[in-house]
Amino acid sequence: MAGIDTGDTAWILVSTALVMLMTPGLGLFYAGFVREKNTLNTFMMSLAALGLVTITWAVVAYSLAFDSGNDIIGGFGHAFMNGVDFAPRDGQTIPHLLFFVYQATFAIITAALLSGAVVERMRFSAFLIFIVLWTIFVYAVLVHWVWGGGWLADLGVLDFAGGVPVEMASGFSAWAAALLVGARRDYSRQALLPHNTMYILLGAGLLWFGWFGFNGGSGLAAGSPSVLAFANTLLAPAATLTVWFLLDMARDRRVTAVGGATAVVVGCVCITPAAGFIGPMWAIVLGGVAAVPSYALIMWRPRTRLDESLDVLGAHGIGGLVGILFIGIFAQTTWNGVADGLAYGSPIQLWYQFVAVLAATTYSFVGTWILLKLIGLVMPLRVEQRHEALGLDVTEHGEEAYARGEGAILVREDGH
Amino acid sequence: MAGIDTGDTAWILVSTALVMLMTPGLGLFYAGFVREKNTLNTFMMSLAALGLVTITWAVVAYSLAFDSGNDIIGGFGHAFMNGVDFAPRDGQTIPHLLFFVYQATFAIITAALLSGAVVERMRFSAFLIFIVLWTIFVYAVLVHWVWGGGWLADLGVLDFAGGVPVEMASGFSAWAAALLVGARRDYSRQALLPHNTMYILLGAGLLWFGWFGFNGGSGLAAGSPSVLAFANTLLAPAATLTVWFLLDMARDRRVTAVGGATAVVVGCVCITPAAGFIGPMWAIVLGGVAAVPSYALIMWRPRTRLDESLDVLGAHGIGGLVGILFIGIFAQTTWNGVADGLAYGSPIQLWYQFVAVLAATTYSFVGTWILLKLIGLVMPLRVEQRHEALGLDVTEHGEEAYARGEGAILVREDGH
Amino acid sequence: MAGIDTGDTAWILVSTALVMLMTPGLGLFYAGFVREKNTLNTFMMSLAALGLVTITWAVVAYSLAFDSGNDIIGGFGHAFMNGVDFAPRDGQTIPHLLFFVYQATFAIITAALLSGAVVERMRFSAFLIFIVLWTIFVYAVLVHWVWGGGWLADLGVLDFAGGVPVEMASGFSAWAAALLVGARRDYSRQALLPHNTMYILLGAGLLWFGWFGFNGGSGLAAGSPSVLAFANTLLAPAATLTVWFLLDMARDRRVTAVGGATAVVVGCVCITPAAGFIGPMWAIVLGGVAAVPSYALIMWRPRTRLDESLDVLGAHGIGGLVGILFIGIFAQTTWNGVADGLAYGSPIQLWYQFVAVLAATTYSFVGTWILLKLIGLVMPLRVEQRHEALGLDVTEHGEEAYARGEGAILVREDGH
Amino acid sequence: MKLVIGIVRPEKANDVLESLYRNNIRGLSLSRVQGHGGETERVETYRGTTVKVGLEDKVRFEIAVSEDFLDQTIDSIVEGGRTGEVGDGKIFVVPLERAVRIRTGEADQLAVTPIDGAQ
Amino acid sequence: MKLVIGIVRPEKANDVLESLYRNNIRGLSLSRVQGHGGETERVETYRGTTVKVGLEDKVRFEIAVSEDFLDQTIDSIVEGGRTGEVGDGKIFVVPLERAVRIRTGEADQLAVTPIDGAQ
Amino acid sequence: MKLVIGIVRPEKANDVLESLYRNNIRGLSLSRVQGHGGETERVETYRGTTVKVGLEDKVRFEIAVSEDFLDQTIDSIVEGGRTGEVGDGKIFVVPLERAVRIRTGEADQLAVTPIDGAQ
Ligand SMILES: Nc1ncnc2c1ncn2[C@@H]1O[C@H](COP(=O)(O)OP(=O)(O)O)[C@@H](O)[C@H]1O
Ligand SMILES: Nc1ncnc2c1ncn2[C@@H]1O[C@H](COP(=O)(O)OP(=O)(O)O)[C@@H](O)[C@H]1O
Ligand SMILES: Nc1ncnc2c1ncn2[C@@H]1O[C@H](COP(=O)(O)OP(=O)(O)O)[C@@H](O)[C@H]1O
Repeated sequence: MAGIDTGDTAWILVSTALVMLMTPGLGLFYAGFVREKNTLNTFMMSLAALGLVTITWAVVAYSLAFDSGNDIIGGFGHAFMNGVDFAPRDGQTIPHLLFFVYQATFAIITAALLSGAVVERMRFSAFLIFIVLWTIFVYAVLVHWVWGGGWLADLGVLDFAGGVPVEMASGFSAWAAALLVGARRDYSRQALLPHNTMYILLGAGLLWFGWFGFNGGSGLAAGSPSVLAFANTLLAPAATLTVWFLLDMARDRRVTAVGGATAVVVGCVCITPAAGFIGPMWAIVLGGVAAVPSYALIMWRPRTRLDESLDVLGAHGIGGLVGILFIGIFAQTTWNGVADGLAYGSPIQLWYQFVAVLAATTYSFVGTWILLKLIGLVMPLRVEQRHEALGLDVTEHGEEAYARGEGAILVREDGH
Repeated sequence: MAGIDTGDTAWILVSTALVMLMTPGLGLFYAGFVREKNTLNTFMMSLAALGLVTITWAVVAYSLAFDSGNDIIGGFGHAFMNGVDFAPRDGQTIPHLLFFVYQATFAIITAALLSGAVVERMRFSAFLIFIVLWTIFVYAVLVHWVWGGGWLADLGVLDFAGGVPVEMASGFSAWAAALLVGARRDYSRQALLPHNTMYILLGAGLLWFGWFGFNGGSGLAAGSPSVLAFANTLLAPAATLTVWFLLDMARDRRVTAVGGATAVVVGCVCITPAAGFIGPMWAIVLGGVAAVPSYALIMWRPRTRLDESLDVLGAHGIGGLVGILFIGIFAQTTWNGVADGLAYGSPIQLWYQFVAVLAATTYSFVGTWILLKLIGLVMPLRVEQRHEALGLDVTEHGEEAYARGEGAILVREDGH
Repeated sequence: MAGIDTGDTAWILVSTALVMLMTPGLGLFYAGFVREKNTLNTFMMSLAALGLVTITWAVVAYSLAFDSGNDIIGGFGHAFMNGVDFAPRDGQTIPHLLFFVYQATFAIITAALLSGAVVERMRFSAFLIFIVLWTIFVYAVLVHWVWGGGWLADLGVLDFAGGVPVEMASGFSAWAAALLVGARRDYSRQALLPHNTMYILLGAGLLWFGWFGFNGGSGLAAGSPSVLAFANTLLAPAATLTVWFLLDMARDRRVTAVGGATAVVVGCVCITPAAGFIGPMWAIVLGGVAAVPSYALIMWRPRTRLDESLDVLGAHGIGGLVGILFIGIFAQTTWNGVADGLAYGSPIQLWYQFVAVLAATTYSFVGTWILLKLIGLVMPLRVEQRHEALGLDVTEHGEEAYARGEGAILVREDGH
Repeated sequence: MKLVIGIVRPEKANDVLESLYRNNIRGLSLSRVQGHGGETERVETYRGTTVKVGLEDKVRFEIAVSEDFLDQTIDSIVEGGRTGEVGDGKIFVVPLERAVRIRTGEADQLAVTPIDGAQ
Repeated sequence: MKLVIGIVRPEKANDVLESLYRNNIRGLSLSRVQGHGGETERVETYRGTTVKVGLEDKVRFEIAVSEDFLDQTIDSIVEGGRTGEVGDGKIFVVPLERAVRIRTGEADQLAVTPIDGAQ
Repeated sequence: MKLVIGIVRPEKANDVLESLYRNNIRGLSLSRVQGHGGETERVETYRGTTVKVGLEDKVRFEIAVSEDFLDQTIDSIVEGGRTGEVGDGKIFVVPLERAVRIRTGEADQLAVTPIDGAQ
């Protein structure tokens, strides 16, 4: 088809598959952090996003995000995938349908990220409703602002792969969700340890792998911006990992594995918005620098009352924020062909980025707060205390992650 | 090389790797379903397919499937990969060698699927012989019928990525295999529970990921059919997942994780034949619709005498069948450029599809029956009862999945 | 950009991601082999490579490997990624930056492989220092010799994807490392069994998957050499797997799962140097032939005093050596367009390959020996005996792989 | 009162449970153990390492009963756990001096009788 | 000497530990068990297979004590382990005839008293 | 008859087994437990959560023996399990009133003697 490039298409097909894999990867990563009795529930929150958010995206959210509409929100022109076919969108060299599906995987993983704030206690049905509404009213709106022709795009904000709608949105929404759903009953009274650190490590590996599609594909072609973004997605997390090792050493003379896995995520997060805008050596610097605030917050948070259980705020919210601001300083036209930051003579860019931070954090925090308040009016957000003690795998799903035959007596439903 | 497109080649290289990953993914998925004592044996049946089926494919099966031959079976022109080199096949834009290796990964995963019917009791050596023969006499033949210029292709049957040779063939062969190998000794007497549901969930995630190459690559290029198939591979399973959640809720007010993982597979299966032929909104409908018969069969089967242990028939056989028929109704030239279904004015297509169902189910069921009867003449199909009780990991492989040093006394073979 | 092909770029982007995934895959594979108490430490050695080696590569090692320099070592022209941007290198059709990052993933996995020799006893900090120095002084040098314009390249040595700097280098370095670090205290006194064979199997699956990028990408384009290398990466390991099954059967009438996983690795290793140089049927032969010496060494080694714990020498060193020599015999211009081996009329090629074997094995063994001796001067290479008994997860990282809450009493650091 | 320890095959654990429930013995604890007895050893191989494993998986029941229930308990375990092949396991009876129900602090006999279906 | 066996909820295991430590009972072993008592059964479904599971996870303490420490030990477990709901568990006391410290070969009383902070 | 409970280091479990076999004690069960004794505690950190863990992995042997074998059994465990460092573990001996072999229903002495290599 005219205007389509097979190489670009090939790369975005792959990128889409890679981003899709991030969601099971996240399920694994998160499942490792919880206690054995909540393993399946935690993974299921990610799997649910793959189901419900995809359908939500097709039905309405994609349209609200990417149909022209106004400065605040898109229209309904693409609802039910209307007009989403093979002809490329303006300025793109891949089929519109591929763009749609690539973006769908972003919506999915972002919704799945929210689960990190509420594991081990949120009612599964309430979570399902929450992510559907959140995708429509928070995610699609923020996407429209930065990528769909909304006011942040108009302003000149740079966000390569989702510092605004993915990272800051999930992080600050997680904060609100943790406040409204409340802490786990055992929080700060008992040691709530990751039941399987290998899940965490392998999950981090899969996330990093998928992130090459997340950032690398955000150039929507196999051209220079994608290659730059791709390379930076190796370099920045490597730097974060290195600095995290040093911070761990400084604290306790021992490098932790959970810390290493966390560093991978923080590194990938911080480079997400900046990936296609800054040079590789600055990406290394960004990766290293971003380790510090996230590290500090993640170490400090468990001493507070805020049971934002898997630190989505610390890893994604803060990591994304640092990345967004960093662009304002170190963006470089020689690398990105688009805009310079403060250090390269264009201080106004930092202001734009700062506005994006304000807008994204406020909107997502407030939006999530309102949505959960509303859902809370129709159903309890949490499971019963007794269920929380027994674990959500058994009570919400009627299953155990590691079932053993002993003691399980077969029920023959039809009296066979 | 003339006629080769680098973008198309890139995408099919990737697709091949993705499909290859499905087989370890399936090993993981299946290993989660069995009891701990049969974990390795279950995975090894998949790994064996990666070894033996690949060689079988290179030696003879590829030739029987894709060499011209007659309406029923291909010739020996490509035996031992003769003539399989860089020059593209007619109408293709990728090297012949790449087409060969892409198709090899299909043969591998299909053979591996059969293990689902016979886990926890089949003799490993008998299984090895079975999959080699099955690949030659069942799989290669069915492939020839639909994709190699055989009679189903001539008739006008549409099968994008393998409803006939992969899904229905494995499902109905599994039925026959379960009948001939017989039920596990403990079947319907004891609760045979999945020992690790996380394997199932992660396995389902890897399968879905790989399926993007399975369906998305079946356009053999990075063009529109591939993009359509790819998009549908996200949409249909998402719908299946959503409907499965509802069915679970209706049955027991609880959504199950094993159910979610099963839904992913069923969704990917049902869209497999239809992926490049129906529009995205119909893919969503198909995904939703296909959930129902598979759900019903999978819930009902364990109450029968048929120990088709991991429900290959319910997930693949029925899912594939529904998908094949669905094309006959909703195929749409505006999307696929090839043929319309009943709903778009071409009722005859449904008849073609119906013939494909009859042919595929009958041939695979009968073919498998005969092969296993023959193998049964030379060796027992099952392990000894005592071995079944001890578990096949120890008896067939001399290993434990989760070995502990305690009680294991080192044997120093040369008296060191 | 001029000279860049989007299809080639797409494929190398993907290949890079695939090779990157091999390192977590290796971490999983290796973690399965050790005892539970050393699980995290083993994985962390791979994760550390992703962090430190990446940075080392960017700062200096890439330059030493690929900057022109002299016959022995490259210059500092590309230190700190100087001059590494979008313009392709001579004769390439992908951005230089992409070439850089693709090669980075090779450096990472090679360093991670070394951990196999020293698991369960090496001090983590000593390992960190070791891999940084090794990457600079051993890996970068060997890369320069074969791929960076060094003397082996000049001579005419063929090494498609790393028989010299990756496989033989890691294998023979592992030997030296095992000698210098010494055997585990319990070695040959107790049964040291793999604590999770599923990790090994899944890890092998991920490694094989990634290896398609490793070998398939080494053509640096989506052209014929890549396709050949890709196809051979399915065929050769399949043959190794088949022969390994037979060897296992011959030894003990039972096929082992650990053996199957090992065969996958050996098969991928042996085809690595030869992937783009020999025809597919020869690849099958190579895969089968290479099984034998590796099998023999891996079976025999544990009866010796040499605790080269995870048999990096047997799998990578010997596998790579066999592959390198095989090229000298069966390389075929009709397939590779470059050179013939002895069997096709060019006996001198075998001599070149033989020189490469001598150079690679000697340099890596001696280089590693010297480096570890030097590091041993400033810090102990091993953990204390008591720590070794307790396990390195707890002592080196302060974590357990499978933590349980019971008995873990929360420390409230600020007296909350 | 006695403490009855029964070691049975894992695949018979359910039968033992059902047979205990049928005899109204409803308070019990069980755990996984590995046992060595008259069974043959098996050989396992992991790469070049060959080991002899003399242990089989078993399930260990621990049941506190009052004197009157003792025989019934033993019989239930024997009945549910027997296959007739070597390796069926053993039952051990140990004197029990005191039993306390943690929930109420009740001691002795009362403590070994579970509360029916209560919640 | 007595051997005290305490079966408690896993989520109370830490409280029991802390309460034992506070009372200077520092030698103990614990393991995971599954228990059946007066608790309600739960139903689980895996595809078409439905099962009734009557077992709950518990933690089993095993503590050898000299006569003088017996009551203290029982009290500590009761105190740390009680929630007041069905399923809190049981304590069993069994006579202990001999105790040996493997490290030294010391027998009886001495063996049940741990060495403080020694290394 | 006595029930001997031996708690040893996991890394010494094999030595204990070998030493028991050598002394013809061939019926036994073992399980994994966690123990607290005189050993030092360790600190673990998971992100911002720091915990003190006072438990070490141990292996628990449970061996029913007739009176005559008692000392031999204890000696075997001590011999196989000793390293001389704190944490070697303990042996407890409890009176055993009855032993039943499930396969045959045989009681007492006979039940604690395994059938040699039979099957
Ligand atoms: N003396 C013993 N002390 C503790 N456990 C024992 C003893 N003898 C046997 N067992 C347990 O009973 C199991 C079966 O015993 P075994 O002697 O093999 O069977 P059988 O009783 O049928 O002869 C063993 O695996 C072990 O767990
Ligand atoms: N007779 C018994 N023998 C061994 N263990 C028992 C016995 N009765 C109860 N238990 C253990 O105690 C746990 C709690 O017992 P249960 O009767 O449910 O609670 P409660 O003591 O609060 O009535 C059970 O899950 C089981 O592990
Ligand atoms: N009183 C006791 N009751 C039960 N188990 C004990 C007791 N004392 C020690 N143990 C077990 O023995 C192990 C080692 O005991 P410890 O006192 O540390 O060593 P040592 O006997 O060398 O002084 C502990 O980890 C615990 O499992």
